[in-house]
Amino acid sequence: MNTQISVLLFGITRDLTGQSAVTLPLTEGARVSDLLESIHAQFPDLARIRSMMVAVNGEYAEPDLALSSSDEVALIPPVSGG
Amino acid sequence: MNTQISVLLFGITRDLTGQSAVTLPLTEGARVSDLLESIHAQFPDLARIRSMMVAVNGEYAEPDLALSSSDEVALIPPVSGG
Amino acid sequence: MVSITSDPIDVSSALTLLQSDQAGAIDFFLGMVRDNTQQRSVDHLEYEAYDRMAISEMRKIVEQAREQWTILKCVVVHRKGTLRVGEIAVLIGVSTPHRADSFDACRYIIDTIKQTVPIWKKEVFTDGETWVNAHP
Amino acid sequence: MVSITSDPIDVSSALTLLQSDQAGAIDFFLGMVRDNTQQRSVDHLEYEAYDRMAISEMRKIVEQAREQWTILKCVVVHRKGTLRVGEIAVLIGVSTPHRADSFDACRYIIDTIKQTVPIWKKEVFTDGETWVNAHP
Repeated sequence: MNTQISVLLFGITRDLTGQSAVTLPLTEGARVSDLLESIHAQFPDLARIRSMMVAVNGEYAEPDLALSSSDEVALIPPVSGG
Repeated sequence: MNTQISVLLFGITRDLTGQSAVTLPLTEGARVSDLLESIHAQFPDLARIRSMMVAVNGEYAEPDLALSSSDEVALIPPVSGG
Repeated sequence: MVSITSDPIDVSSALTLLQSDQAGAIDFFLGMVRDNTQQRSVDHLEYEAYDRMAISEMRKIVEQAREQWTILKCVVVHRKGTLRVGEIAVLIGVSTPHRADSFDACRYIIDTIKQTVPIWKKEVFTDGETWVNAHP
Repeated sequence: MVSITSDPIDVSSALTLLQSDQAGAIDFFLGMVRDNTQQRSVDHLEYEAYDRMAISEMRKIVEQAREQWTILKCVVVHRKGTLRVGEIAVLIGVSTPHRADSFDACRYIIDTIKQTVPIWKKEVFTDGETWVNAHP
């Protein structure tokens, strides 16, 4: 069964996509690395950003973390606060 | 010819002497070390203070600096500002 | 106390929050918007935050600081939105019994904020704009 | 700007003096009167200064800091007279283009003030009093 997952976009990722969130299909058992791959396929410009991180439910996530459609997922491009 | 020199006292030196300045005789060619010696003779309690410094005209002075009666001299007990 | 605000940051209110009868030292760090970066003239900055996560990451940093130094009170306020030259972008305030701890903790907090907290700064120049650290 | 005052020290006025369009960082150190020292309960402090020399020594320290770090503006204010618990005894503020300089310069200035500036602090306890560092 295919579900969907929504991904929040900030900063340069929002500017490059023109959207503050994108919705992507989520296959059963998909991991963070799979999600990044399908985002890069849909928005090749994002693949050019060095050291992109992913947050799941407000915490930095490792590439092998499994996702569920109820997760709050965000792309975290290099931060520059302060 | 003997003249006099006035010495400003602060903090613990003022408390121990009960005065904010003392006047001492100044012999021709007297140096900072001579002045300290005569102060200690007059106020033996002051000799108990570790690392007493002397300022002449608002600058820390070496023991061998020669004094003149027009100098502004001050005893500088260990500082504790900040 | 950790917060993100769209309003100007007020140092006096932060000082009130840091007061403690046991405090012998307070260190404040203010990150300011300056008028140039790498010789380019800055018109203004745009700060954007993933608020929920930024708050939680800043709280973690304060906890890490509390494990390393004796801290009485700590205030972290980060601004977001449009900031003009001369405005305060971030304030870190730390009160401690002894002064070395206040400097060390304050410095640790700002250094770590710049590495891990999901807040992004866009420099808007008179002739273009850049997302700092991220522009491809 | 270096000064000695009998009035309460105001952080907001100091901030105004430190403002500069080139400033990316401001560090403030506040030395506070705390309610105890070595387990003895402090009622109040008495600060006394050799004003003329204290100002000149503080100016030297600021000059030494300016030789070591890139400083835009610097404020040093030391209080004298009777201070109650929670009051500010000394304020050091430094604005710099980059943050490391603001911390390093501020810390150098307070550390050196404590070593060389002719200002004396008497701690008045509920059961006695001591000139700090100097009591025989």
